Amino acid sequence: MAMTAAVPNTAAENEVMIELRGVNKWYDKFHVLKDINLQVAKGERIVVCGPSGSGKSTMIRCINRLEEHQKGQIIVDGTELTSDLRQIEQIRKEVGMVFQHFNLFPHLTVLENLALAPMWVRKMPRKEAEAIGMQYLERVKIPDQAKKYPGQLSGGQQQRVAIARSLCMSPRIMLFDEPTSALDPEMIKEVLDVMIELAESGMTMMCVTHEMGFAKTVADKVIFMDRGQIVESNPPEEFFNNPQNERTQLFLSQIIGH
Amino acid sequence: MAMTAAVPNTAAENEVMIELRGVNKWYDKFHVLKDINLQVAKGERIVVCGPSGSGKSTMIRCINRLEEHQKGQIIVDGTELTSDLRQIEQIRKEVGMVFQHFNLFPHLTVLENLALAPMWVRKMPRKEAEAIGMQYLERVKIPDQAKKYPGQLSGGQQQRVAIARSLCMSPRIMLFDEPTSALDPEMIKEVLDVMIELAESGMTMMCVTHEMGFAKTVADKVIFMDRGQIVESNPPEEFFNNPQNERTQLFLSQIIGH
Amino acid sequence: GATFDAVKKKGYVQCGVSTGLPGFSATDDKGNWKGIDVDACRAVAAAMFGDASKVKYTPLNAKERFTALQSGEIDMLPRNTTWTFTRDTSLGLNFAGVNYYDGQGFMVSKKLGVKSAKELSGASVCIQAGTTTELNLADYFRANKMEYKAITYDSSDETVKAFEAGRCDMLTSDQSQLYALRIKLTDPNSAMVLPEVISKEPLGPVVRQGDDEWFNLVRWSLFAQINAEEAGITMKNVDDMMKSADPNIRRILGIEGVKGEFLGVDDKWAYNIVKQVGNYGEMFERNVGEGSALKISRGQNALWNKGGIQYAPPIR
Amino acid sequence: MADASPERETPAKPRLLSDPKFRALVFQIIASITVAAFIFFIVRNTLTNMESRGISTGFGFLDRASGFGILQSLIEYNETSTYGRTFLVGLLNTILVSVLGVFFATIIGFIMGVLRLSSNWLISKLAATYIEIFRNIPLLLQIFFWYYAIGFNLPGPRQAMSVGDSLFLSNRGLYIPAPVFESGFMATGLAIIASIVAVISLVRWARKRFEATGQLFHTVYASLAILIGVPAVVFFSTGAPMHLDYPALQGFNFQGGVAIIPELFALVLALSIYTAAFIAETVRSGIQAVSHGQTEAASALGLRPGWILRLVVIPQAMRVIIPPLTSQYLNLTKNSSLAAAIGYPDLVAVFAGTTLNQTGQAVEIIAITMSVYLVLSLIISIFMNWYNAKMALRER
Amino acid sequence: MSHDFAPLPDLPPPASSVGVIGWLRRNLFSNTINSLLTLFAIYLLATLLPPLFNWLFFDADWIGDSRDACTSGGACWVFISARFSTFMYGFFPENETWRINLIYIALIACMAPLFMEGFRHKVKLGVFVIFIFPIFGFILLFGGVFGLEQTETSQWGGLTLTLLLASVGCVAALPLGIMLALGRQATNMPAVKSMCVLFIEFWRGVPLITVLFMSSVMLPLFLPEGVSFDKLLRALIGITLFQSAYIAEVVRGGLQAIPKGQYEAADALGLSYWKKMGLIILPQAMKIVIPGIVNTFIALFKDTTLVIIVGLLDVLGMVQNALNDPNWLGYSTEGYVFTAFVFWIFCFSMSRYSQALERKLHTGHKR
Ligand SMILES: Nc1ncnc2c1ncn2[C@@H]1O[C@H](COP(=O)(O)OP(=O)(O)OP(=O)(O)O)[C@@H](O)[C@H]1O
Ligand SMILES: Nc1ncnc2c1ncn2[C@@H]1O[C@H](COP(=O)(O)OP(=O)(O)OP(=O)(O)O)[C@@H](O)[C@H]1O
Ligand SMILES: [Mg+2]
Ligand SMILES: [Mg+2]
Repeated sequence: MAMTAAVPNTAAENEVMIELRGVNKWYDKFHVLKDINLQVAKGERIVVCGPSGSGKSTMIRCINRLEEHQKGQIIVDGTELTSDLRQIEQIRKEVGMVFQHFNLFPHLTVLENLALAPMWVRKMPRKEAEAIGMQYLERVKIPDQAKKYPGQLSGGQQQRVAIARSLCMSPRIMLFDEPTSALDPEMIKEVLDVMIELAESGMTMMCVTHEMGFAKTVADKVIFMDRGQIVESNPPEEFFNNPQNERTQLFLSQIIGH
Repeated sequence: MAMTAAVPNTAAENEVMIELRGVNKWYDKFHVLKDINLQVAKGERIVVCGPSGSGKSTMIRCINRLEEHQKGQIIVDGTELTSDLRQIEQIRKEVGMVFQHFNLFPHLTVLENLALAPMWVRKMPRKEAEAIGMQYLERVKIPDQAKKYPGQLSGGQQQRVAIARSLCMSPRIMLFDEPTSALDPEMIKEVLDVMIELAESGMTMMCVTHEMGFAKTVADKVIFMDRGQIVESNPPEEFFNNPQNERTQLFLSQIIGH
Repeated sequence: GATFDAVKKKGYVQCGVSTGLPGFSATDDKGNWKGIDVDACRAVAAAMFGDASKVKYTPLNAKERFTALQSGEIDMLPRNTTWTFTRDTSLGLNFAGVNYYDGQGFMVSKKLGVKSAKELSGASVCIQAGTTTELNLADYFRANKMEYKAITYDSSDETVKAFEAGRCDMLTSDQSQLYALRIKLTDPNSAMVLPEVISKEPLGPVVRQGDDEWFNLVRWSLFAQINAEEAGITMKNVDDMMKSADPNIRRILGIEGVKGEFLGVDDKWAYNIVKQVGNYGEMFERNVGEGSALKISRGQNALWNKGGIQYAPPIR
Repeated sequence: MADASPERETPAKPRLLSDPKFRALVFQIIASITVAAFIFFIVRNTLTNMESRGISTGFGFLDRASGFGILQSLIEYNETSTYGRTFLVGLLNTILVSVLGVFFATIIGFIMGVLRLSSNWLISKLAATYIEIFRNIPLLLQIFFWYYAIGFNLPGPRQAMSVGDSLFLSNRGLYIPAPVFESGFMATGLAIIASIVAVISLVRWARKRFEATGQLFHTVYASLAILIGVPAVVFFSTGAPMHLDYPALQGFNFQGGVAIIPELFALVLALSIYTAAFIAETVRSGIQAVSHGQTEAASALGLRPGWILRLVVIPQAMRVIIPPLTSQYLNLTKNSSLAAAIGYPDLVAVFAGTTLNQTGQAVEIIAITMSVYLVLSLIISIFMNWYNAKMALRER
Repeated sequence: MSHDFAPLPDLPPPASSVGVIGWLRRNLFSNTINSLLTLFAIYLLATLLPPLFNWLFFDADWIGDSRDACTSGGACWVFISARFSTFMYGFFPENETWRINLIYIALIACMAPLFMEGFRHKVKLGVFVIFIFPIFGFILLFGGVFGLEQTETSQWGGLTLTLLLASVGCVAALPLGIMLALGRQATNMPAVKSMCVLFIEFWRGVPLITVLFMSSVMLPLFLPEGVSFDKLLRALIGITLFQSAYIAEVVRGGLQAIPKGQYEAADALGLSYWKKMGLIILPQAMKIVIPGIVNTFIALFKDTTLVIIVGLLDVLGMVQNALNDPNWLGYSTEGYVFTAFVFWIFCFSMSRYSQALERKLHTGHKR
């Protein structure tokens, strides 16, 4: 949309949707996140990349509190994340998440997968929830698969269902953790298309991915992480053409070489 | 070595190591090998390829009698394969085999894996067997992993240990059944390197593989199988540049397209 | 007391019986319980409710019986249980009377050719677990400096089966039971009961301590039967006897003198017992005496004035 | 709202009521109190019930004389022994059946499990039939069957089947000669110990030599020769200072010798046949869990089938087999409590049965009995954890 | 070599490797040892089977109504047929046995669709059979309402009692077992967790006999004076507690088999703990653990024979009871063989079912 296309550079003046202030996290003794500071404005699209084990997933999972951080503050849409159950519930209604391995519920049909959260969390009647489900299913272009079980779909279709499932809760923020890395090459595109469409509709998004094409197309900012730190954070043109940091350069050369 | 490099074209005049004469094999009613005729000379390197299910593995496994053939003769190093247990034992001492899935013994350390057969089959003292093990471990470039268990190694390392394990019995022939197809791309090269080195040392080898680069580099002959038959058998230049058979052409186009 | 009230409230007597001992407590083809012990419960039910059928039965083996009574699972235990010092004092139980004077004896196979228990040194003995029999046996053999091997089973059925199969040379139990068990043999005549009686086994109904009201009822239900026999009141003539002028009979039948309310029951309590269960003699004959398959003679269990020792305090 | 505060080191504290930690704490406290109250309720009821019913309590009864005999006892026992000793006798008898049962069940189970995988169709089907029949019939029924249908159909002691007047089999059990040692037997005893030591060192030496030279030394025959030969020579040279006490029919029974009573026999038979059917399945799946590739790789190296089994398959299969195997052992031990059904004097029969009945102290006795079984299972699970930790395959 | 590849025709394998001969060669006589084993097995069968079959079938007596009919020296099945109704129904009033039959028929009718491929409402039906059907069964069995004559639990016996004990024990243990399994997984609540562990390990560590003994004779001792309930019910309580520990362990296995991603996805959608468990995790876990539960059910089914020890008469108890009948003394082998057969049929078919299910679930997961 035209409006959101203008947003990127004015992000800082906009409403801040996600803010991380000096976030630190340890697994046992292992320091995974070191002093992470980050602001994501409303409608901003962030792509996170970096070598394996650098803490990308951990950071993104902290944002809807699938993981707990031990130091610093994470503020999502104005609410600080604590272990307060009500708050977590609140946050999770507003933050959708898509996983690498889809994590669809195999014992429910596609439509049931979609209607589940609206019915049980938003307390909608089944009819209404399913109508919403169908609407998003159309948006990800597989309305004809509604009655099937996830096991009967291809990986790409499953991931699109997963995206639709998150969207059914009408989140204000979407998080993606390597949504395409478990897919066969032919299927990656169909998922990326859906994501691009979503990005263009103005959704606030954070996406861990190594699909640099996607980053170039839609990202307002690309963040490079290594060993639990944010090493570089720049708009894509800058990031790809003129990486500031040695490690980023190395990483980019590998990614492109691959 | 210089000597072996000159061998290829004179293979036919050399000592014949493996000979298959009109070999037929059935699984129940299913005819897997149909009238296979093949001669492998000492020091010759044969690469076998062909579509899945064409009988490549079966043929190679018949050679050290992991499978029994029902018709025809297989003569390895002058001994015809019968169901005589002693003969089979004799043959197996001379023929090493490397499998797709490594098949290392997970309850033994790497060094114990290597020393096992020399100790129990060749009746070597443990010290000596382990010394030989270390020697081959150096040859496959992982002497530092000797004390680890197979489960602690990467796939490429495991396959190299498997090769070393076969070599410890100082076989005169080595058989490989898709040694790299279960490996991640980064690891394929390290295994192929070991195999190339082995080929260059003059070992008689039969290798089922789809690594056409490897075939071009080291093979004296490439054999193409389909539906239990040998369809084409030619030196690599001829095989790749000027395949005689339609079926081979089709196969090659697929392999290269991939 | 608590038990009395509870029984009254639920409307039936929960009666602990053996798992199957002909003449004492066993089921017939239709699953109805029969026997002296069963009748003890029926008498209590007749006294309390005027209906002898208000009884429910819990079959118990010897091991379980005291725990079942202690725990309150059953209200009374007439399961041919021997009255002993320990049981009376340390188990929290009270024996309400003796409905059968018994003594421990031995049964052997006739093939063995023994005439006396004294010849049984070194024998294997089949026995039921958790009985005084087990203890008497040990005493007897120890006193006579004889050796034995006790093979202890959970139930009398198994004891008989083992005896019949020749697993043991003899079976020991209360004499009455020996007769009862003997008819369970394929050929009852192949075995004989030796003359020795090695112990006193007064058998009678047991109740929990702490409820004298209940204790009295159980005790006097038995005494009423004995007194009825003594007075010549039978099941058949009891209605005629109601018209009798004999003050003793009139007292027993609750027509004059003593009141049922002393026991907390109806005045016609004893009448109901005799009418529905019979007097002691009738009960005996029907279940274990000549009228039954056991054919045990009255012996010690005859009334005191007929050469036996069954003696009940008077109802007055 | 949070943004009013400046940067803080630690994340903000949640509201108490929706703090998961607080909720968990409250829930746990409530649960603990409920359970404690429940236990208190039961204990108080039991105590008041026991008091109001005049049931004696405490463990004093363990010192009182039991007054009854026990069919089989591994330690000195007679009617004058205490209930405490009765407990010991029962416990030892339980352990005896369990150990024998475990021993035979293991042997039968392994054989059947291996036969189940035999390439011989008939044999493998026979083994399968065995497994399917015996594991699908209740154990109690099998105990009855072996005891009544088989044991009781043996001849009486006077018609006992005998082997050379020294072994007798009848419905009183199996009687075998018992050795009686005379004073000079000491030397032979020492010789036996010495030859055992010798065999152990021989085996060690053979292993060392194998590792050093690669030569196999067949220790089996040599060991047998040492084990039998040396003591025999000493025994006869010291004038054979031992005689056998032969069982003989005296009066009603056999006297002398060692008796294996039919109750023990039937119980061990039933327990081991029943449990072996389960063990066989465990063994089969354990062996099948070792991938075929392992066997192939080993044969491709030229190892013989016997060695493949010993060096490659069994060590790997054991990891899979041992955990379910130990729980089968535990089941067998617990199942041995069915002994009471056929008059074998195990713990449940003599202690939770007769003793309980003579003393009437159900609570104490059942508590002791249950604890014995709990301790046994505790020991077994400790062993399991230790074994699993030791055997865990090392992975990346 | 021709330029077009024309595959050779598939030839039939040589006669010696297929057909009867090939099969015999491969399966019975592949080498000397195998041949010897085969001969030994044949010898074994030839000596054992004929007498067995003679006794069981050919020489057996089938018709009659008293022991006089048994003359031919084989098994006396007359005993079984004469006593058959007590073996099945215990002492249930004879003209009321249609109620038990009705329960069986209804149960079979309800269960049949569960085994049909492609039946849509398996879950709903399963829940119905497990939770609603027992109420219907209880009303029919116990009576006292709708003009049905009330029966005593002491009249329940035979196979009916066996099935009742095992199935009620298992069904009642299910919810408790699930709670225990969840409790044992609750790492954030150490006190609850350790109580669950203690409970589970306690019941798994003690023999069922002692449990039954305790529940049948000692339970009233634990309760306030005067509170007491039916003997059968008490045995059921013991069995349920015992069984719940085993079911808890099976369910725990199922919970552990659910990938972590499922928990996370449910969390990310904002489902609360109970919704997550009830809607996502348990439905999947329960499906995985069905074979395991069937296995514990089989074990329990066999173990119900122990209730004899507390004086309840299940099939085995009824058979033993009948063996004491002076009219039928000496037919214990027939009695035991019959009982063994009854148990075997049930256990064998159930274990086959659970194996098949396991295989099916296994392949289901691969996709
Ligand atoms: N539950 C856990 N317990 C302990 N360590 C963990 C856990 N989860 C992740 N880690 C470690 O934390 C580090 C960061 O993990 P994370 O998954 O965030 O990396 P990533 O950048 O997403 O990598 P990838 O690209 O492989 O997904 C890794 O070293 C990982 O091993
Ligand atoms: N043990 C067996 N029993 C029955 N059929 C078998 C068996 N092993 C292999 N086959 C069949 O024999 C044919 C040839 O198998 P083989 O493994 O030799 O093929 P391949 O050329 O090695 O194929 P791939 O490239 O997939 O390894 C296949 O159709 C296969 O399904
Ligand atoms: Mg990640
Ligand atoms: Mg292959």
